[in-house]
Amino acid sequence: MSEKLTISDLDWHKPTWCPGCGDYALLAAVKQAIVRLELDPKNIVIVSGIGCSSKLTDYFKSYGFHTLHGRPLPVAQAIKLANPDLTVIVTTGDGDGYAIGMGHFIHAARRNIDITMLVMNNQVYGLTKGQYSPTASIDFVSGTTPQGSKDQPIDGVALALASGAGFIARSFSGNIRHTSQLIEEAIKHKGFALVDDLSPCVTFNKLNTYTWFKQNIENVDEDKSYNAESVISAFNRAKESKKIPIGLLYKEEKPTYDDQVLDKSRGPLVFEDLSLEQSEFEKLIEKFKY
Amino acid sequence: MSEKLTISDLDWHKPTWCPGCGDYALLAAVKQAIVRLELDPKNIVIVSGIGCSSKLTDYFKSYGFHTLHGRPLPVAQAIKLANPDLTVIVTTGDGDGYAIGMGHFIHAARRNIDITMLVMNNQVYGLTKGQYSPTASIDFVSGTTPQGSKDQPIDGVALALASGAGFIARSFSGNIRHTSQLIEEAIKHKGFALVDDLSPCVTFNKLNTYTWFKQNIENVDEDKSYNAESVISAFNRAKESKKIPIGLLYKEEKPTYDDQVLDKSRGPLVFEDLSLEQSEFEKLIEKFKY
Amino acid sequence: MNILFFPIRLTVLIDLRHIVLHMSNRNGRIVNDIAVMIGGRAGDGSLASGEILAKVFAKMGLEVCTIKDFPSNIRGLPTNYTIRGKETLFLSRKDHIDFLIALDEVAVKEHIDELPKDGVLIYDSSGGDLPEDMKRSGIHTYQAPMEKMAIDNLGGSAGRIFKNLISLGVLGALIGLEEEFVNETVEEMFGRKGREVVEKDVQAYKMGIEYVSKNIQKTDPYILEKRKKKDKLFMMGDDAIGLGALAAGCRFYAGYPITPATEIMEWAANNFPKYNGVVVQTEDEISAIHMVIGASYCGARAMTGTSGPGAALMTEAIGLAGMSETPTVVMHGQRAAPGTGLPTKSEQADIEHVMYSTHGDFPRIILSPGTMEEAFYFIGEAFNLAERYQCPVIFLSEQMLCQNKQTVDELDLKKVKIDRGKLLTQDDLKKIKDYKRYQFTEDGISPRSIPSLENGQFEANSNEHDEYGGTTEDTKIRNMMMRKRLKKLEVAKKDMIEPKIFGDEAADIGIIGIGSTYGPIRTAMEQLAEEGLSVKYMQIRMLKPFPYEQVKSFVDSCSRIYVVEHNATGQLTRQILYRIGLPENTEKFRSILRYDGKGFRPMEIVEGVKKR
Amino acid sequence: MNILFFPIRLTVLIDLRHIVLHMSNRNGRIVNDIAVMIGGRAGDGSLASGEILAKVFAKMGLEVCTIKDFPSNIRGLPTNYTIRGKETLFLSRKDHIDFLIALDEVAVKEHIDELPKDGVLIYDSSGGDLPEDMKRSGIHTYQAPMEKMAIDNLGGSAGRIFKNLISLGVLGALIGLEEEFVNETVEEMFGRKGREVVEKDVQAYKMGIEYVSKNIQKTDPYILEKRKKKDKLFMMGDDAIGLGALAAGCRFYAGYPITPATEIMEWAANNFPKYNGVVVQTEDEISAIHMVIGASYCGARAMTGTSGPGAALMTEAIGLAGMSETPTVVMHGQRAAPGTGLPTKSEQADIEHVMYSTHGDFPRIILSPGTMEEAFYFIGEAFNLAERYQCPVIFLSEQMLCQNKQTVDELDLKKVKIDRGKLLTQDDLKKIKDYKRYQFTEDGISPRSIPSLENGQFEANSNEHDEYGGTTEDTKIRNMMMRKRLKKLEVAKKDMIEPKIFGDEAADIGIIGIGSTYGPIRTAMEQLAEEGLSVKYMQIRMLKPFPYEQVKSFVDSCSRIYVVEHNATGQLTRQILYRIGLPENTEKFRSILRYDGKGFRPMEIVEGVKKR
Ligand SMILES: Cc1ncc(C[n+]2csc(CCOP(=O)(O)OP(=O)(O)O)c2C)c(N)n1
Ligand SMILES: Cc1ncc(C[n+]2csc(CCOP(=O)(O)OP(=O)(O)O)c2C)c(N)n1
Ligand code: SF4
Ligand code: SF4
Ligand SMILES: [Mg+2]
Ligand SMILES: [Mg+2]
Repeated sequence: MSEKLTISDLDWHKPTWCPGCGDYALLAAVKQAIVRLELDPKNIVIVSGIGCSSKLTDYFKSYGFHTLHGRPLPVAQAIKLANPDLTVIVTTGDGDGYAIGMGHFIHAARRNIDITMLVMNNQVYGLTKGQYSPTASIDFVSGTTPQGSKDQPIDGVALALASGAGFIARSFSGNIRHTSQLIEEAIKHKGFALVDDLSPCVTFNKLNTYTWFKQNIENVDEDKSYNAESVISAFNRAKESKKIPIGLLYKEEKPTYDDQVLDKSRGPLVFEDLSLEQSEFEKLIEKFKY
Repeated sequence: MSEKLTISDLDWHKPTWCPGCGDYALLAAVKQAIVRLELDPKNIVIVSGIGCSSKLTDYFKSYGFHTLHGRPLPVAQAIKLANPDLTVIVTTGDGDGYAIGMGHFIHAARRNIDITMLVMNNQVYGLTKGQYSPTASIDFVSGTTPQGSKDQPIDGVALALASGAGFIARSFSGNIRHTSQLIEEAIKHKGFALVDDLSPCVTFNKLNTYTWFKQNIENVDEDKSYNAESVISAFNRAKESKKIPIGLLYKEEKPTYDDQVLDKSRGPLVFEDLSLEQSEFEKLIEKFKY
Repeated sequence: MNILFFPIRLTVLIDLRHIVLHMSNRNGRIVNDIAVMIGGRAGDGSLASGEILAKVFAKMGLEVCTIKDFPSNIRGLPTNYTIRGKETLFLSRKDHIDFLIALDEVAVKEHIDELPKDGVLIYDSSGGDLPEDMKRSGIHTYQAPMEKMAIDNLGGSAGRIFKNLISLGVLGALIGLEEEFVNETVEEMFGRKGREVVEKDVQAYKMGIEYVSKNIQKTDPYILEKRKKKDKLFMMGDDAIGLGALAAGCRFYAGYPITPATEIMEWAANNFPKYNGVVVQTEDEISAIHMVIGASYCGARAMTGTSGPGAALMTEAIGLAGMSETPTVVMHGQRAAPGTGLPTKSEQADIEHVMYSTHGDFPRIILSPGTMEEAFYFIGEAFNLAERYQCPVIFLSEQMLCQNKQTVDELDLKKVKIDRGKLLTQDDLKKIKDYKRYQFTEDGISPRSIPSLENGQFEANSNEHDEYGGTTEDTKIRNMMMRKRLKKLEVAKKDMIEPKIFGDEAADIGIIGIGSTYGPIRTAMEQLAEEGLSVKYMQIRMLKPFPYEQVKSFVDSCSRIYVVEHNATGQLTRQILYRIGLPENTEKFRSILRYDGKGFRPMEIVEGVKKR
Repeated sequence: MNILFFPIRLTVLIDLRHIVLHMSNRNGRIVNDIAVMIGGRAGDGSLASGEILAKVFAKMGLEVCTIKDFPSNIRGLPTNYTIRGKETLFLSRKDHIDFLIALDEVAVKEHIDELPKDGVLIYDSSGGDLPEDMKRSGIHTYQAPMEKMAIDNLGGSAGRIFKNLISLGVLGALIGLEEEFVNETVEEMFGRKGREVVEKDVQAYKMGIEYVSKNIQKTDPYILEKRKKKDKLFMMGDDAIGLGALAAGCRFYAGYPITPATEIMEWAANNFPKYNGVVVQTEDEISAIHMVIGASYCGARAMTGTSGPGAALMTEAIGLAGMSETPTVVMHGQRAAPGTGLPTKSEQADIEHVMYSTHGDFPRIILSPGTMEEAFYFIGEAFNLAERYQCPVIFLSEQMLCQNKQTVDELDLKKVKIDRGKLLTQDDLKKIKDYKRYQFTEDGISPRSIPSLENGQFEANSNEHDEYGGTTEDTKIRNMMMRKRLKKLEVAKKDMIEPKIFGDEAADIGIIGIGSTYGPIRTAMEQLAEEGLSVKYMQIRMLKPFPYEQVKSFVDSCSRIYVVEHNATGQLTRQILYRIGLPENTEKFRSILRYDGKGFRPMEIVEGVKKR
């Protein structure tokens, strides 16, 4: 790349989300963050699952992997291990990331490989036409819950805290700038970073609308007393606060898995010369001699 | 059952765990709890996955379901929904429950169906001969981690707190009495209850031994200042304490999923007369008439 | 896969523009036989207006079938809905459409060639007249600025959505829809959305009628006449499955949303609770099937519904059901694959998966309905088979059958029999001395107890086990248990759902199909008969146990066999050849394949057969 | 499954007690051909002593093979380890064992009948002499209170574990093991456990020798003589697979522990990091295979290893690999199924699963080694095929091959060729104007870029996609993409690993097998030849693409075919009949089946063939 990266360099297919969908803002926010970070698109891999949110790989020009429903995290972690020079971003939904993908989410958080996970959290399954999702509030009425849902909503932030993630933020698609800043920080963070983005589904979620969110969120970044370095205060805020906290909720530098298991002085393993020296082979079979 | 239940009524196959395995204590503790609760074995279902720990279904005479690796929770939840008169107990391992079964665990906790989950947590995969498990401490050396494991350990207690479980306890197999009391409370609790039992694997875990645990646990039940009704103090204890907290860590009565979605006045759905009245059928097809 | 070894695979390209319709009715008019396509974009109301139209057709006494062709997208991508109404019973779409209501240019571009000579295009000219180069001669083109009318008169841009009813008004004026039926249907469908919506819909419809009376001169030959309303139901396959399951005693549904199965779960969520049933939306498909196994172990009739991706995730659990001998019913609605594929399109490419997936040998049963009525009755039979043979039963269907609505014969509850197999009662168990859940028996089926019954304790087990269910590695017991389980599939042959044969018994040419190809094949047969070609058709309805004798004698009785299927490699063809023992390149076989996710046109089958 | 349609299935029960050995060697002695079974309980050291014995045999210049028969249990359940040593190359276990070292009564009870006339029982009499009713005539019985000796002399009850070396000492004194080799082996194997352990082992061995010299009069005919050590390796299949993978450039392994694949991951964890490789133990198998797909997409040679249950969970991802055309290597080590089954036992009942699992049509390649050497070379070939055809490749193996150790020919690194197929370099990409990852090409294979390369951006996609990888539902593109992908399997036929044929070309009787039945079949052939029965044997090594021509002409050239396989329904038989187009009840076929998780004895095959 000789010239400076611009937003339009990152455009690919025209999004086909519903007009007004929160995911547009998230897409714009990612692009802005990447332009600010001056990353080279050839070194970016966006990995998504399946869902409206996961279509982002179609709309973003870099390397991309539109995987299966619920599976972007393992694919993304391996990409980072195989080539740690890449910036690896997972774009997922609350169904993709917190329902079918829950096991991977907790384990990715604890494994702490340096990737960024952006959840477009709209509290419904958008692409399958509006069933309640794990983050839907109690009594949410949807096609599969005509009497209202009865299970407690998942809180990705609380779970990430419990799992040991080192960067945990929540954004709101109604504020692209703030969202973009948080994404930028998340990408810069060394280790697993979660941004849970409140991204209204204007078609199927008539409860958690832009207006509703505006009334129900509070930005901890504007709260001087908030200590984003304390896992306890973050958990407290996540669990006990009347409003939904957004902003940088927790940040801690921790050793990453990739830094610990890879010998970075040797460069990415994908560029390793694959052929084994005869002498090395002999060393290996030595153990089987008798 | 005419006569009073005794421990030996619950015996089935002789356990084939290694001598000294912590799972013996857990098995004894469950039996004692059930005898104290005077439950009728025909109304008890033990559901396990696969692992040394999961063999408990072979050793306990009641109804049992020895399912697949990682899958006891969904099976158990459905059993409770199908027949809420049953006492449903899941016996699982740290691999079964927190690795492959992680997604089910978080969702069972949030769904809050009235079942009890007992995790025989030995920080290794016992049955497959000692690979590190999700609860193994950092730098644990095992067959698959000759250089020591590099991912942060899972804390079932912290995750259960984050997921909204209403009963969360930790016991230590070195103390059968205490373990049994906690299990009794867990069974009595209405809703999802977790007992994370520290259950030494004497064969493959040479680090987390009985002696090690005795030095590294603290019993919150003996700590008058501890408030088991505060999710924050429980989380604080789980995350920040130098020692591993055992005892009743958190308890909160919450509406259960089963109470909310089942019409208990009609009795268990498994005893419903399955044949549909013609008049009811006509009501149902009314909507398809035109 | 060896596809080159395969019988010639036919792909048929037909130019519909040359089709000239028989004006079979009086005075050059075409009465009561019409196919309308509404082409628009996901979310613009074209599906809703299609559904209204379908119901109005039905109310006017026609038989109706519909095809929804929608993208995996919520708003904006091209979508279309085809509704066919005809006075007498028919079984599939036409080859062509008679009316194209094009809500934008793309719809014209993509579908204008599906109109035959004398077909009709209704174009929304809000953005200007249809460009010259898109016009076609030989058809009747009417234009109306429908979206503009909606915006101007029905509440600005928020009113845009009502253009769909305006377009119905235009159509209604042209062919003679009963306005009263339209209003009734709007009320039925949207009443719950409030008065305003209903009133605007009614008003919009009227505007369409008025527009025609003022601006359009009808030149086309199509006309509807009201007939006596038929005693039928209007539903989709998923409705029939949900209803059939409930009628057969299913009281537990666990599932994870996925096209084309979600509608069953939604129907169940609305209806099961009234009958003391429960519906759980699980965290994933693995959980869903294990819940079904748990509920079923406990004595409930339980099921899940899914499609290829979910079924793939359920693979391991199918083996658990097999090994623990727990009745387990899975509705598998196939969609275009592999991977996520074309998630809202239809296919029949999961046949081999359902037949063979998962490790180890154990019995499973697979049945597959071809019609809505069969969907209703077969799902009930699935529960009977699952409980009788204590094994997984897969109800294999397709998007096409699951999600398209049509008029359906009244369903007969009395034909739904509930047989719970060797399920023990408390009384039975009291008489048994030493209860063994996995007792070795003559037929391989062991009496089944359920939790809460006294004297019936046992361990259900995914490990190899003894007669009580206890884990064992004993060689002798292992061998006997394997034979016991496998025995069941042999015994199940007596419950075979036999293939159905249609057409001329003496015919030399045979067609074989499974599932939703039923309609197009039967329609194609009529057309072939008109052309003097006599064929017969075997609809396979069970894949496991496989109806060996019937298929073999059908194949033997023909000199040429056409296997019609929706996939790229001929999975059904392969099954047939394999099971009756013919090489893959057997000369007498031809596969007529389509794998773009869309349904066969009858003509494609006709041409395929004629091409030889 | 239709098992009744199947060719007669043979089960052979042989009474080994009547076998009289040929005393083929000098003076009625049996020299350098011996099979020893050590029977004990999981965790009591019998596996360790078995391994020592095997290595000592090898050091003495014998060929060695071993069979571990262990329960899914860590301590206490019966287990046994059979070690056979022979001077000249041989390929499988014997039918019988010559020595039974019984560490408890159960071992005697279960295995004494496997001793032929003149066989030897060494019994641990710590708990008292062998009960009268368990004694057998015609064999040589020696007793020694081995556990007691260990407890009394080697540190009390903690020293009990050393009884295994005492038993080796007893054996060594009887047959003449080189003590120096024993000490050397103990050092090699337990050196890392510290001096004390090694010294006690050495001492224990000596105690066994001394016990014999003082108390036992040798009456049996078995004797070992030292020969020149062969230039071989002693390893298990999992070692060969790990080594072969590394040699072929694999630098990424993701897996979840499961028998019999764990040892590959453990080997990899110990060795890959030195070569800049990485090994991840994932949270489950679903994660493992998706990691492999991710790493491979990124340009790494990556693999996972698993068994039936894990492979079942990977089902959906196989479709992702197929659809996104990502090279994906899965080693599938079959074990006794269904469900959790007999998790430490062997089987070949996942053939149909690997052939057909998951929804949709797409190409996959399946290869299956029959020997350790093939395991080493085939895993390398798996990577070449995966990259050449950009599709999933399944390396199908079995517990038997994965976990049993034996002497193996020196492996030749030079025969390991690395071919990365159409993998683009930065230079290649610079020359391309408009890079299309899924470009339509003649052979269906499109040039592949990897992240970090300039001008190579693309979207890998599980949805149907255009040439750039962008999601599409366009009918034309869909059809072309399907054909493009399927084309690859046709092209792959040129890389067929052909079946190997052994024995008399002119023979009329054919045996067909796959995988680990190789050894027993070849041994059975020798025995058949001795009896004057001439047979030939085809070892199938690739299932997809299926070697149609070769199998067909082999079958055609025989008047009778025996398919030898480890499962209950004849999955391989079915494949053969299906693919060459013969009915399931073809007279000329017989399946010789065994499905209790244990390996065939050569004699079972001999008897099966003779029984007709
Ligand atoms: C294994 C599997 N199960 C189910 C589906 C169907 N499916 C596609 S997207 C989706 C949910 C999407 O929800 P979410 O991740 O919240 O994304 P959104 O559409 O709301 O952005 C589901 C259930 C699938 N594609 N694969
Ligand atoms: C799908 C699947 N993957 C892997 C295995 C192999 N396996 C059996 S038990 C086990 C781990 C057991 O660990 P844990 O749950 O901690 O139980 P423990 O033996 O330590 O009590 C594994 C990986 C399996 N049976 N099924
Ligand atoms: S359905 Fe909801 S999530 Fe999907 S594109 Fe539309 S608004 Fe966005
Ligand atoms: S291996 Fe460990 S967990 Fe398993 S039985 Fe032995 S001591 Fe217990
Ligand atoms: Mg969502
Ligand atoms: Mg464990």
